[in-house]
Formats: sequence, structure tokens, C-alpha cells
Amino acid sequence: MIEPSWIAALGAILFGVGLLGTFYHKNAIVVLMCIELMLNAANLNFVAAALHYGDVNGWVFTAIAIAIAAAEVAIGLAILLSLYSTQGTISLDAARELRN
Amino acid sequence: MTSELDGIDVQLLLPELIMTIGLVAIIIFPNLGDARFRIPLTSFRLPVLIGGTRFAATRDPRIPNRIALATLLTSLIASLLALFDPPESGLIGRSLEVDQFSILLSNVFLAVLILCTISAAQRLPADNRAPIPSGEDDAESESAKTTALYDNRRQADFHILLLTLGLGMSLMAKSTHLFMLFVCLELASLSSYVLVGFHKETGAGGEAGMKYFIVGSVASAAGIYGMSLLYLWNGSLAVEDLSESWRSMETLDPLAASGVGLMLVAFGFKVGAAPFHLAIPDAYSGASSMVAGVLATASKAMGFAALIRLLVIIAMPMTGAAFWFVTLAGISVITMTWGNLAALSSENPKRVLAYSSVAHAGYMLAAISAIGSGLAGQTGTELILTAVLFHLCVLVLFKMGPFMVLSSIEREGGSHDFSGLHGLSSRDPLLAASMFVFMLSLAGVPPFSGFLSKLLMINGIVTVSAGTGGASTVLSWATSVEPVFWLAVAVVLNSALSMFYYLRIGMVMFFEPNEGESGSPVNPMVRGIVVTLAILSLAFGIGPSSELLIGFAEDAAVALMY
Amino acid sequence: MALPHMLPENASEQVKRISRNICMGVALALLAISTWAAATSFSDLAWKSLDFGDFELKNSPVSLIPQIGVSWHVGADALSLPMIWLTALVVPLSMLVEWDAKKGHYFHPLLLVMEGAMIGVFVSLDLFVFYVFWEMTLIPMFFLILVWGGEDRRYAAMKFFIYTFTASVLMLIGILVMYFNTGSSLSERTFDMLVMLESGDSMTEGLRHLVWFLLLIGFATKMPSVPVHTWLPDAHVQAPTAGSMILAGVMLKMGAYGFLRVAVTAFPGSTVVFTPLLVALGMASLAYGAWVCMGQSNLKRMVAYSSVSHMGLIFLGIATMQPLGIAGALFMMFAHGIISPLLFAVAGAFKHHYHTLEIGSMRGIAHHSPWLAGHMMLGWMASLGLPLMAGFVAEVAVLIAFWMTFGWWVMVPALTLIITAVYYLTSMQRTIFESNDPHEGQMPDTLHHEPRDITWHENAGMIILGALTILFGILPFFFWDMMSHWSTEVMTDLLTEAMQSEGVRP
Amino acid sequence: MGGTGNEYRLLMPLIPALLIVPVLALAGFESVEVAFLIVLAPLVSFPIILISGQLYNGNKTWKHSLKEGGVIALSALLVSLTTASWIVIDYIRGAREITKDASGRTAASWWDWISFDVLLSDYSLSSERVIGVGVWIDSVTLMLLFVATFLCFLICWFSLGYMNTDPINENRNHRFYAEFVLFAMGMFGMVLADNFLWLFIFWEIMGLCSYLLIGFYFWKESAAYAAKKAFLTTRVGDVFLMVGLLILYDIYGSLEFSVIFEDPSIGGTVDSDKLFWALIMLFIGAVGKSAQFPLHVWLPDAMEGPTPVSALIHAATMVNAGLYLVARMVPFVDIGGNGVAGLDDLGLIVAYIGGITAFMAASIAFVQNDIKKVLAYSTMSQLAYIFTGLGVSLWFYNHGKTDAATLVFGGSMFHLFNHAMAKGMLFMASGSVIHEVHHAHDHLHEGDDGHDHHDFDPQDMRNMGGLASKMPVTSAAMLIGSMSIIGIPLIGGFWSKEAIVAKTWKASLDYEPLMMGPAILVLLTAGMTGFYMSRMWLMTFAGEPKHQVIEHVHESTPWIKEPLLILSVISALGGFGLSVLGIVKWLAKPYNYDLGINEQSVIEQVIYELEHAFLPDDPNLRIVGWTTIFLSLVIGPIFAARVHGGGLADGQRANPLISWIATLSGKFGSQDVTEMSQSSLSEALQNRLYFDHYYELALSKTVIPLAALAAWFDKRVVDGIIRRVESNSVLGSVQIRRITTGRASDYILMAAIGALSIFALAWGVSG
Repeated sequence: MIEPSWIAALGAILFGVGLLGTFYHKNAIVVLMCIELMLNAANLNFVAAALHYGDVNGWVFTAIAIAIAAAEVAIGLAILLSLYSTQGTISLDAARELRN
Repeated sequence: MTSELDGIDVQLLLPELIMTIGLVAIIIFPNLGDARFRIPLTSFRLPVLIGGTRFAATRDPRIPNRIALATLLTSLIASLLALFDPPESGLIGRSLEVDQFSILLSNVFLAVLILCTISAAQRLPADNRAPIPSGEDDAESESAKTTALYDNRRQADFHILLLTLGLGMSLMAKSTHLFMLFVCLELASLSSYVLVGFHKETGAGGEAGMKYFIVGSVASAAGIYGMSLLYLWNGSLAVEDLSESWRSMETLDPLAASGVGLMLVAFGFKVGAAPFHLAIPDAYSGASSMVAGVLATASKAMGFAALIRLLVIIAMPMTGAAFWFVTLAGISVITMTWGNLAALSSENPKRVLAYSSVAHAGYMLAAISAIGSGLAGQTGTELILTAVLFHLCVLVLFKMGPFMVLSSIEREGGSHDFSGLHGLSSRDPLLAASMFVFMLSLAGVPPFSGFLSKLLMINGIVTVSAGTGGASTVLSWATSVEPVFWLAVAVVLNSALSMFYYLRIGMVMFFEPNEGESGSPVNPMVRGIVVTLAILSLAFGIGPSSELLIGFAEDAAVALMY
Repeated sequence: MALPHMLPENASEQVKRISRNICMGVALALLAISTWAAATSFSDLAWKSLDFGDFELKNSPVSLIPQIGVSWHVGADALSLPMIWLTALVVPLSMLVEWDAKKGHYFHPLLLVMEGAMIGVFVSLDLFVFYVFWEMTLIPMFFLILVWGGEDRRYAAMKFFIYTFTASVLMLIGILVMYFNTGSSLSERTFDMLVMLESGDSMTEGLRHLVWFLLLIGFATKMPSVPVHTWLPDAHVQAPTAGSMILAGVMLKMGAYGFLRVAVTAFPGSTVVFTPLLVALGMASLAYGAWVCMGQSNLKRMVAYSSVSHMGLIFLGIATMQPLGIAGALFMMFAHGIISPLLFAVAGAFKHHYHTLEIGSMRGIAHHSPWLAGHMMLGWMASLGLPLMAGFVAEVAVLIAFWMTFGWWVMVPALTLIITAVYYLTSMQRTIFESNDPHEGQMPDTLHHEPRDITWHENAGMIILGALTILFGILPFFFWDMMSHWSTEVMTDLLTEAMQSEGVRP
Repeated sequence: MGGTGNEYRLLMPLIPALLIVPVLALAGFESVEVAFLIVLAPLVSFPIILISGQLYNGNKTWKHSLKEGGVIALSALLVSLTTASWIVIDYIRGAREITKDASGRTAASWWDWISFDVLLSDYSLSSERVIGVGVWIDSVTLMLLFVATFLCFLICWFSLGYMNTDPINENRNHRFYAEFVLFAMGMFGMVLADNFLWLFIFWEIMGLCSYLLIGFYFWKESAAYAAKKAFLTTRVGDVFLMVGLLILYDIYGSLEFSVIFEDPSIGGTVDSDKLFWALIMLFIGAVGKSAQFPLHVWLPDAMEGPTPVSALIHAATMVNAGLYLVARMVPFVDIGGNGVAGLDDLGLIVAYIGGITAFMAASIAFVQNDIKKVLAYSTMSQLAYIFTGLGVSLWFYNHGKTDAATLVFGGSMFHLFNHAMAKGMLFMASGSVIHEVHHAHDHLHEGDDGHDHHDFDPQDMRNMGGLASKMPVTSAAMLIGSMSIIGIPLIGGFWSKEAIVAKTWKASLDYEPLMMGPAILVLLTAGMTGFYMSRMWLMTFAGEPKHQVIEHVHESTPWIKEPLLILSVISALGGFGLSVLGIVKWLAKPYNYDLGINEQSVIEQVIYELEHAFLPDDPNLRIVGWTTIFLSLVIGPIFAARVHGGGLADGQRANPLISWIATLSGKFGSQDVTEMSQSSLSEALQNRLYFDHYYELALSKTVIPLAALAAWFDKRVVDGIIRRVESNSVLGSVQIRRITTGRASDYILMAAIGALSIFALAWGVSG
């Protein structure tokens, strides 16, 4: 069996990658994917902890977190779609009407 | 998570249940029609009522608004009843607890949502006789007609989102389990993202929604990751367990500390703390004003409730300063200064209010960080929590108020720079006077409630620190006193700084000549509400009514702590 | 004594005149009440025999916000009574002076609100309520300046508000620290002034000094003392006449009043230790203010700086640590409260009738406005400390005490009296004299009609003020005796002990 | 103006005023009890005149029957005069109803002005101290009181003629009379005050009135300027005086004469250095008020005021206040009494200031052409004489030479009396001249549009000459006045001036070589006085008219002649008469000397006085005395006659004595002084020795730039900081808003950085 700490380490790496990706990429879809990575990093941690403590709650958390992520993606895509319909692009930096 | 909903629990969760019912009602009711389902093989058509040609009553686009209002009012009444007559035992399983704290916050949320709904009736009008554009119209009137129709169509959407937001927030306040708390928070957040970007036909709406969503998602992803770290550390996410483990922890576990730190990011975004606040002004100015008002009051209250639970209840060591004390103090000073400075030269009233909201978050963070200094003790903590909760309550009055005023001129396209406010005093003196009262209250001028709440917070900070510092000269005292004391100084200096833009709004209303529009921009209902809010901001500033509210806040603080 | 309770908001009156008359009536009623209160000081000697810390007309505290120990608690003693009377006097007079001005129906109610707040400051014995009233005075004054002010009124109003607000929030911290030290638990703590003033005992010395200092910032800004005075000239120049009169006549006194009532009474030790600072501030205000006055070309600005200069004497008087000096400071507050409204009424009348305030843009107006010239002469002379006018009594008392304590340093305030004379006389020479024509004055370029003398109501207001100035100059003992008594009490009860423990010789 | 007979009907209202005192006396009041009337009467009439003047301005009755308030003023002053006379008479009669204290002075207290406590150096409180108001009467008081009330009354009388007939004053005279009575109130109050503070208070009131009256013609730039100058210059002195009072209060814990004079040395424990400085400060105040060097610059300019004002305030009364104050210093230095030793430097300083001023003023008077300016400098010079005398007296007192001190003190005070009478009259006479010349000029140019109206100066003596025949009363009065001032033997001022000069020399020769300076200066000044007074008289009245206007001069205005006549008599005979009555000793030693003929017969007394004046025992003094007489009687006038003398024009008739003098003056030949008048010395004198110039320069180089600097500093630095804070906040605001770039990725970056730093921090502080 895989050591929970390894899982957690993978989670940490995923989180790091996701966080870096969020501000490195300008494409909104890619950023959304990076956010998913971060959420999944959390999921890995939950799984690891559930393994470690033998606590069933961890699995439940994971399941719910996946659901949350799905909802978030759905809403995110909807928002991006509407943005696309007015701006014609989904580049994060293109929308700069509101500033200062 | 094993308990069942028995009678007592139903009563405890009455507001949320009402909201849920209302939610379903909004979804279903407008869709009622004469649709019939022919039972296969027979000619018997069973009326299924969903779909088909809608009835006259259900066709009315104003229905969702009314249902939402009725739902929220009923919930509020239920919630208020609970406030005055607190239930004996509030525990529902391990994840929810109804106590004075959550009831007070529920009231705040519901009040905000009611105000928002009332405002929405004007900002997002539903016209059951909206004309259909014909080819003869010119471009302008055609687009107006289109918008009107459009607004009719999305009445239900808007109010559904409002109710989900309310449900999420209300449940969040009751959560005693971190994961539950987070789920509710997400429910509220996701609704609020959509609400911000609700006016998707305008570029600004979409843009604001996108920014708020992206930054918010990153923050909550960090938060959920932080939470997972806490879970890794402790194996349980119940607040009680976490708190106990934390207290028994001998040295600070990095896992725990970073878990709390990352959750701080998520909640920091909710309350608008620097440096996570950058999307806030954009979101406020892109969203319609009443939504911005909700973000600035209810959403912020939600963030603070979570923050308090996390920091004060969980991450507080038995003795000494909490590890987050310096961090939070630094954040608070940066936040308030940033907010006030940025508001100083802004030309957009919504952005000014957004920055002012950021600044207020800074004040409250300063108060909370005073608890983190570890000097507060029971009394000090109670005092500060009372102050923060009181501030969150009265914020509804004088923060939602101006947003309602802005919302009323927004329809005319006037909330994006100060010129929209020009001559408001001649158009509607009562409205302008109320707005001025709100500004003074925000600035913390006696005798308005903003002063009392700010005073309570500063008092809390001073109380924590005034006993320290022991030397005999001013200079050595100043070097030996706890740095917390300087937070109080920072708060008052910032209040002084903020005076400038608050007064500016007042002046713009009173002394710039009116251009264009004439006549009051609001309907009597909204005006009545706004004036009531202004009167209440005075009433809660001094006298017996403030006594009552402080009493509630105090009870809430006590309930939260023990 | 619930004077502020008696203030109805007459703003709802739609007819300007009705509003004005009602306000005047209320103001006069207040004047009558406070005069009656003051008159008891002449008839029976209760005011003089009050011990320190005792108050007449005191009510039993009514709890307002019990959670933090706020209560409605008012009273008056020899320190506040003259101020209350002054407030009740200056407000109706300022209404009288602006009787005919087209001001709209909010104007007089605002003055009345102002009066209520100021009286509230003077009577409240609860520091929370005191602070609330203190800040409440800002709002009507802000509007007075903003709505009825001069050209640059926005800047002035903002500056006035923000400047004094900043200072008073710093003061608020001081008050809160004092509050914290009134008890060890929340339920014991109170804002009741009588209890709070004892709170200094439980503080460390450094904290006492710090709190004293914070209070000083708040009060000195209001007074105002150099170097935090610059809001005053701007506010005065832009404010309408009535606003200036109240501002100079009463609002500035709130600073000195608060300093004596709170800072000195609660922290006698710090006051004694920091007398050099007080002297420095007082000297700076006095001398520097006078020099700045001389460099001004705007009549109202000059008068405003002269207020700065005169309020410097109050600090000097307190710093002498002599009953005589403190009584002199108190009398200065009172005297300046009568004289400066006169000065501003004159300056306002100038603006009203000649449409300019530039010194030298008109000459010889004594030809056209003999009454105005006469009042100007009277006011200016009173302000420069001519004997038999109220200001002189205070000046001489402070200086006598000052010599006793500081010796030859007295030359600074004394020589400043010359400077004061220089700027007043020069401004008079260049406005009411020197037309070079036995029958005509030189009019400012902006004036396109034949100027008239002041109207009857302006005249009446100024005559009353002038007469009082002289009355209190010749017969100062009406208020002097109770002030002197109070000063003696404050010395024996507080300051002497503090001086002994700090090792300061009288 | 109406006929003369008609005019004097206006005196009817004076009758009730005259009756007040007899009524009070009959009612059983004592004179001291009603002393407050002296102050009260003018005080009450002040607002009456001022306000009714404003209300009834232009009204016929007001203008003609009440002389725009003049009659009211006159009545009030009459009340003061009668009351004062009553007190004087009571006092001289030695009426024992006037209760005297141990030192023979009378004090009465009216009310407590302010009362207070003082914290003593052992932290205990003193008993309650009071500064009250009351009267203090001794012989000096009485003399000055009489001079003041008498001259005020006469000059007010004179003003009825002088002021009310000048069209320029029309409808403005109420202001004049109101200020006049206010001044009178101040003067009376100052003289009567029983403590230094109230002395100072009334002193300042006089200063105010002086300011107001000099600026009576306020529209004239020169008048407004002169008024300001007068006020400010005296204010400088006053401030020092006030500091002196502060020190005195600190020493004695009181400012009451009765307390201080009881024992000025406080049993020998007084700090004499401190006292010395207090007295010096008082003296600076006196210097300012009495226009002595170096604060003398205001007095000549003060002649911008109407002539009655010059007569009253700037010659006869107010300027004596300084002398009065110095006279009050005697108890401090009188070591024969309880005085403090070691204060003799004070006497020296006073004497030097006096000597310098006397000489300087006399020399400047040489070149003045304005008749009032000559008199002004003469005033300054004569006051300086008195200062010298007082200085010498103080010196003597402090060395225990009480007899000599008494004599010179009495002499000085007596000179004050003589000078006040004579100078008051001289000013009125000059006023008469100016008035009539002006009148004649107006008459002559009635038809003109007034083209050369402004070229002609009715005060310039170069336009006069030969007026003796036109104005017999005036010329005679002026002659007697001049003689009194010059010190022509047997007339007025001779008796007192002789005493001053002699005692100054005595002090320098016998005791203190340093006194030589003032001694020489006063001696020289005696001769110079002879010159400039003669010059003035000769230029005005002798010789031939130098301007056509003079031909039309008539001495016709009512109200003007009577005071001249009365004062002429007093000037001519008063000096001798009063010295015979022993006034010199009476003034100096009130407690053991009553005025009047004591143990000797009149003849004996007369012979004693004459012998004392002309043939003193001390041979040195004999030389000094005769030198003085020679210089003032012979050298000065003869030089004046050589330059300006000349007989009257043919056909002009005047009173024989006067025409003889005029003719005599023509007999000394003539001397051309054109060259001399162009010398640099003359120019310096014309420019008043450049004092005004340098004062102005110093002020414009220091005060004005400093004021501008202060204003600049306040605006740019003190307020600048505030504005800088403000603008920097706005600037910072713009900067900080720029961080909100609008790019979502930047927001995420910031949030991520924040998150990472919190993460790092948490990781760092833990474990």
C-alpha cells in the first residue's frame, strides 16, 4: 500500500503546480484546470488522511469536494461563456475594463 | 452526521427550511401551466401543471420577486423569534449548532437579502405589460424594450440565486464542522459569483463575474487544501476536536499552522483583506449595486464568522500569542490603509464604497488580531467579539443603505462616477440626507452607529493593550507597550483619512448642480426603507436600541466562545 | 439640567421666517435659562462655595449603554457655567447679526443644533456623551461653512472637519485608555467623568503622560494652538458671519474647557511635568500667531490668527500653576468668547457691505459707516488688551502669575502685546481711515453701489457684545469670583500635590 | 455763529452742574466721599454725547444749543472741576474731616476689582488678595488733579469756539467732545487711582483717547499715521510699564500705594536689584508717555490733532502722566523714610534722559516753522527739565539728602504746574492764531474753487508776522506764556526752573560728578529756550506781515479769549504767588507742611523767596543762577531778535508793551542765517535728527519682512505640511489604485503571493 505521506506529498506538488499555473497562464480555461488541480490536491490529502486515520469521513469529504469542483467548473464555464460572448476572448488579461 | 431531524431540529432550522421551500416554489411556480399529460393509451389527459401555457397568475414576471420576499420575510420572522427567545439546545448532530451567534448572523444575512430583494424590484424591474419590440422602433427604444423583456425572463434566476446564497450563508453560520462550513461557504460563493456576473449582457458584468470567480476559486482552492492539511494533522474536522488538539499541542505543528494559514487565504478573500481584495472593487463596480451591497455586508459577515471560528475558536493557544497574530495585524494595517488610500481619489462611487468596505474589513481584522495577541483574556476576547459582531450588524444599515441609493440611480446609468450623484439633494433631499448620514456613520462620526461600533473595536484593542507598558516616560512607554496599541492608533488615523472621501460624497450630492434627470430616482417603498435605515443608524448609535443590539452581540460572542 | 433635551429640530418648518423666529425664541429661552442659572451665582453664593468636583444642577445618572458604562449625566460648575452662558449668549446674537441675510430655513435650526451640541459638551459629565457632543458640533458647523460659506468653502469645510476630527479621534484613544483604567472588569468600567478622572491613579506614569498627550492633541487642535492651527484661518475666512462668531466665540473654548476639565483634572502630574511644553505652545501661539497676523492682508484671516494668538494665553495661564493664572486663563476664555464674536461680526459686516475683506482695498469708510467703524475700533481695542475691557483683566491676571513663575520670560508675551497693537492699528488705519478726502471714502473696485452703514440688527448685536465687553472689563467679578474660586480649588485639590510630588516649586 | 451775547446763553445748562457740589456739601457729604464724581461725570457723559451725536447728527438744536455735545461736555467737566476744587480746598484748609492715615495721605477704596489667591513657595495658599479700585489723595495728586480739571474745563470752553466754527468739523464734533471727556475721565482717574494697576488702566485709556483725538481728521493720511505712531510708541513704553507692575506685584504682593508705600523695603529684606529693574521698567513707561528720548518721536506728529487736543493732551495733562509716575517712585528711594538704598543709578538715568531730551528737543525747535511743532518740541524740552529735576531729586533722596531732594522735587512738580498752565495757554493761543488765519484765508478765497487752498498752511510761521496788531489778546497771552516758559525772572516758570537748574548743579558740584552731564545740558537748554520761544513769538507777531492773508485776520471768534485771559494771569502771577505760599515744600512734604503762610509774614516770605532765587548762599549756585538768567533772558532772545525781529508795519497799532517789544526786537540789527540754515546740522535738525527716519527704516527692515516671513512660513510650511500630506495622500491613492490593474492574472498573482507568504510564515514560525 502506498504510504499516506507519499500521497500527501503528491498532493503538495499538485497544489504547487496548480497555484503556479493559475497565475502563469492567461487562458481562463487553463486557469480553471489549474484550480481543479489544486482542488484535487486537497482531495489527495483527504484520501491520505482517511487512510492514515482510518476515518471514513475522509472519503466522504473527497466525494463532496469532487462535487463542489464540478459545480465550480460548471459555473466557471458558464461565466466564461458569457464573457466570451461579449468580449470575444477568454484571455484573462483581455478583460480590463474595470480597473484602478 | 447520524442524527435525524426530529421536531426540535425542525424548529431550529426553520429559517433554512422556509428558504428551501421558497426556493422550490420559485422554481416551480412560474412554470405552472395548463400542460396535461395524456395517459398513454387513453385519452385522459392528466393535468401535470408544469409547462404548457402558463396561467395568468404564474405568468406574471413579478412573482419570483414576491415569493422571494415572502420567503425571506418569513424566515426573518422565524429567525427574529429565535433571537428573542433562544432555543435551549441548539446542537444538530455534530456539524450544525444553532446558538445566539448563528441566529444573530442569520438575521443579518436575511435582513441584507430582504433589502436586496426590495432593491432588486427596482433595479431589475419586472413589467408584466412589457411591450414587444416591433420593427418600427428606433435602436434606443428597441434595446430598452429588449432589456425589459430580458429582465422579465431572468427574474426567477436572480431570486433563486439570492435564496441559495441566503441558504448557504445561514447554514454556514451554524456549522460547527469545518467541512460543513466550507461546503456552505462554497454554496454561497458559487451563487455570489453568478450574481456578480448576472448582467452578462454588459461587458462589465461578465468581466466582474469572471474576475471574482477566478480569484475566488483560487482562494477557496487554497482554503480547501488548507483544510485538508488540517485533516491530515488532526484526523477530524469538527471544530471542537480541532480546538482541543490545538490547545493540547505543545509546539506549533507546521501542518496545522500552514493549514490555518491557507484557510485564512480563503476567508481573507471573502472579507476583502489585502492582498486578496484586488478583485473586490472590480466585482463591486461590475455587479449591480444591491448585489455589491450583499457582498459588502452579508458576504463579509459570513467571511468574518468563518474567520472567527477558525482563528479565535480553533487556532488559539492556551496562553501566549497566536502564531497568526503578527500576520493578521500586518494584513489589517495594510488592508485599512490600502482601502482608505485607494478610495481617496476614486471617481466611481461604487468603487469608493468597495474600498471603504475593504478598509472596514481592516478595522475588524485589527480587532481580531488584538485577540491573537494573547493578552485579551476572556473579557477582552468577549469585548472584541462583541464589537466585531456589533459592527457587522450595523454595517447592514449604513453599508447596504448607500448601495441601495446607488442601486436606484444605477438604472439611469449613474452609479459609475460621481456625476450620477450630482444634485441628488435637490432631486430627493431625504435620500441625500440619508446618504449623508450613511457616510458619516461609515466614517465613524458620533452619534451614529458607525461611531459606536468603531469605538467598541478600538476600545477592545485599547483594553487589550493599555495595561501594558510600564516605564515612566512617554518614550520608554511607547517602546515598551504592546504593539497592539499601535493598531488602535492605525485605526483612528485611518478613520481620519477616510473622512475625506466620505465627506466628498456628501458634498457631491449637495453642492454639484443637478444635470439631466430630475425627480426622485426611487419609488416610495425604497425611499422609505432607505430613510428607515438612516434613522436606524442613528438609533443604534446611541440610546436604548443600541443597548439592545450590543446585548445581542454580547450574547452571540458568549455563545460562540463557550 | 437637560438643556440639550429642549432642542426641537425646527428644520421641518418650511417657512424660513417662522423657522428663524422659533429658533431665535428657543435660543433666547436658553439664554434666559442660563442667565437665570448664572444669576443665582450673584444672588446666592452657591457657585463660589462649590468644592472641586462638585456640580450644581446635577442629575442622577441615567444609564444609556450599560454594557460599556455610558450614562446620561450632566451638571455644571464654575468652569462650565460661564461657558454655558456664553454659548447661550453668542448663538442668539449670531442669529441677530445674520437676521436679514437670505439664508434659507435650515440656517437657524443648524445654529440651534450647534448650540445644543456645544451646551452638551459643557454640561456632560460622562466622557462618552462628552465626546459624542464634541463631534456633533462638527456636523452643523461643517454645513454652515459648506452651504453658506465663501468662495473656497469646500476646501475649508473639509479641512475643518478632517483636521479636527483627526485630532479628536486621537483624543478618543486617550479617553478609552482612561476608561479602561476605571475598573478591572467590564462591568466596573464606566465613562462617568467623575470616576474616570480618578483613573489616572491606576496607570503607570508613562501611560499617564501618553494619555495626557493624546488628550492634548485633541484639545490643542480645537483651541487651536500652534502648530495645529491652520484649519482655523481657512474655516473662518470661508464661514458665514454667524458661523465665525460661534466658531471663535464658543467652539475654540471647547478645547480649553476640555483641557482643563479632562486633561488637567485627571492628570495633574503630567500637567505639572509638561508645563514647559505648555509654555512653549502658548508662547508659540501667542508670539508666532501675532507675527503671522501682521503678515495677513485679509481682514478675517487676520482676526482668525489673532484668535490663535489670544488662545495662547490660556496655555500660559495654566502653565503658571498659580490660581491667579488659571483664573486668568478661564477669564480669557470668557472674555475672548465675547470679544471675538464682535470681531467677526465686524469682519462679516465688512464683507456684507463692502464685498471685500482685503485690507487696503478700501479706505476711509468711517465716512460711510460710522457705526461699523466705531464697532471695529471698539472690538480691535478690546482685542489688543485695552484696559477696562474684558480682555485686559485676563491678560493682566495671566501676566502677573506668569512673572511669579517664569520671571523675565514674561517679556515674550508682553512684547507680543506691541505686535498685536501694530497689526490691529495698521488694519484700522488702512480700512476705516486714510481716504484723503474729508467727505468720501475710497471704495473697493468690486463695489458698485453707495455703501451703507450696518443694519439695525447687526448694530444691535455688536452693541450688546461691545457693552458686555466693557461691562466685564470694569466689573469682572461677576464671573471672576467663581472662576477664581474654582482655580483655587483645582490648585489645592490637585495641582499642589502634583507639584510637590514632582518637585516643582511654585 | 450768532452774536456773542447769544452764544453765552448756552452756559445756562452749566448752572445745575455748578450747583451739584454745594448741594452735596450741604447734604453732609465729605469731599472725598464724592471724589468718584470727578471720574463719573465725564464717564457718563461720554456715551451720552457719542450716541446722541450719532442719532441727532445735523439736528439744529443739537448743533446750536448744545454745540454738538460741547455744552454737555463742559457741564460734566464743570462738575469734575468743582468737586476737585472742593477737595483741594478742604485739603489745603487742613480740614480734619478728611481722614488721613499715618503718612498724611488720604485713601478710600471703592470696590474690589478682582480677588484671587496666590500659591506661595511653600505650597500653601496666601490669604485672599484683592486688586481694588479707590482714591488716593496727597498733595501731588491734588496739584495734578486741579491742573487737569481746570485745564480740561478751560480747553473745553475754548473748543466751543475753536471746533464748532470750523466747517470741516461740522457734524463731527460730537466725536471730539465724547473723546475729550473720555480722556478727561482717564486723566482724572489716573491721578486719583490708589494703586499702580488702576493708574495703568487709566493711563491706557488716555493713550486710547490720544490716539482717537490725534486721528480726529482720520481721512488725512498724516493724521492716521500720526495717531498710530503715537499709540504704538507709547504702547512700547506701556508694555514695559506693565512688566514693571508685574515685578512690583511679585515683590510686594499688592499694587496698592498704601501697602507699598507703608514700607517699600519690607523691613530691609527687599531684593534691591529686582526693585531697581521694576522701577526702570516703570520709567520706560513714563518715557514713552512723556515723549522723552528715545521714545519721543510721536509727540511732534501728534500735532496733527485739533489744537485743543494738542493743548490739553499733548502739552498740559497726559504727557505729565510720566512725570507723575516718576514722582510716585520717591517712597521707594527715600531712605529718609522706608526707602531702599542703592537705587541712585535710577536717579542718574532719569536725569540723563531728561538732560538729553531737553537739549535735543530745544535744538530741533530752532528750525521748526510750524507754530505747533515749535510748541511741541518746547513741551518735550520742558518735560525733560522736570525729569532732570526728578532724577536729581531721586538721587538726593537715595543718598539721604532729604532737604535738597525735597526742594528739587517740589521745584519739579511746581514746574509741572507752571508749564502746564503756560503751555496749555500757548497752545490755545496758537490755536487762536491758526484759527483766525485759516478763517481769513477762507474768507479771502471764498469765491475760488480753492485752487491754492492746499498750498497755504495756516500753521506755518513763515506766512505770518505782524499779527500783534490784529490779535491783541492772543499776542499778549502768547508773550506771557513764552516768558513763563523761557523763565524770565519773576514770571511763572522762572521760580521752578531756577530750582531745577540750581539743584542739578549742586548735585554735580557737591556730590556726584556724573551729574555734570545733565547739569550742563539743562543750562544750555535754558538759553536755547530763550531763543526758540522768542523766535516763535517774533516770527508770528512782530515784523511785517509776510502774507496777504494776514491783513484780513480778526480776533473775532467767541469762546476763545476767556481761557487765554485767565491763564495769562495765572502764568504771570501764579508762579510768584504760589512760591511765596511755599508750594515747593508743600508739594514735596505733604505730611508736615501746609500750604500757606506759616510762621512768617508775607513780606518776609517774599524777601526769602527773592533772595533764595537770586542770591543763594552757595557761591557756585549764584553763578549758575545768574548764568541761567543771562542765557535765557539776554542771549537767547537777542539772537532770536537779530534773526527774526522787527517792528510792526507802519500804521499798525497794538498794546504799547507789545509794540515796544516788537520795536525793540528790531533794534538788534539783523543777521542772515541763510547759510547756516543750509548747513548739514540744520538739515539734520529739520529732519528731527533722523530719529524717525531710522526708526522707520529699522521697522521696515525688520518687522515687516519678519511678518511677511511668518505669514509665508505659516502658509507654506505649517499649513504646507498639511497640504503636502493631503496631496501626497491623493498621489499615493492614485499610485495604489494603479496596482489594481484590472488583469485577473495579476490579482491571482497577488493572492498567490499572499497565500505563499502566509504559508511560509506559518511554516516558519512553527516547529
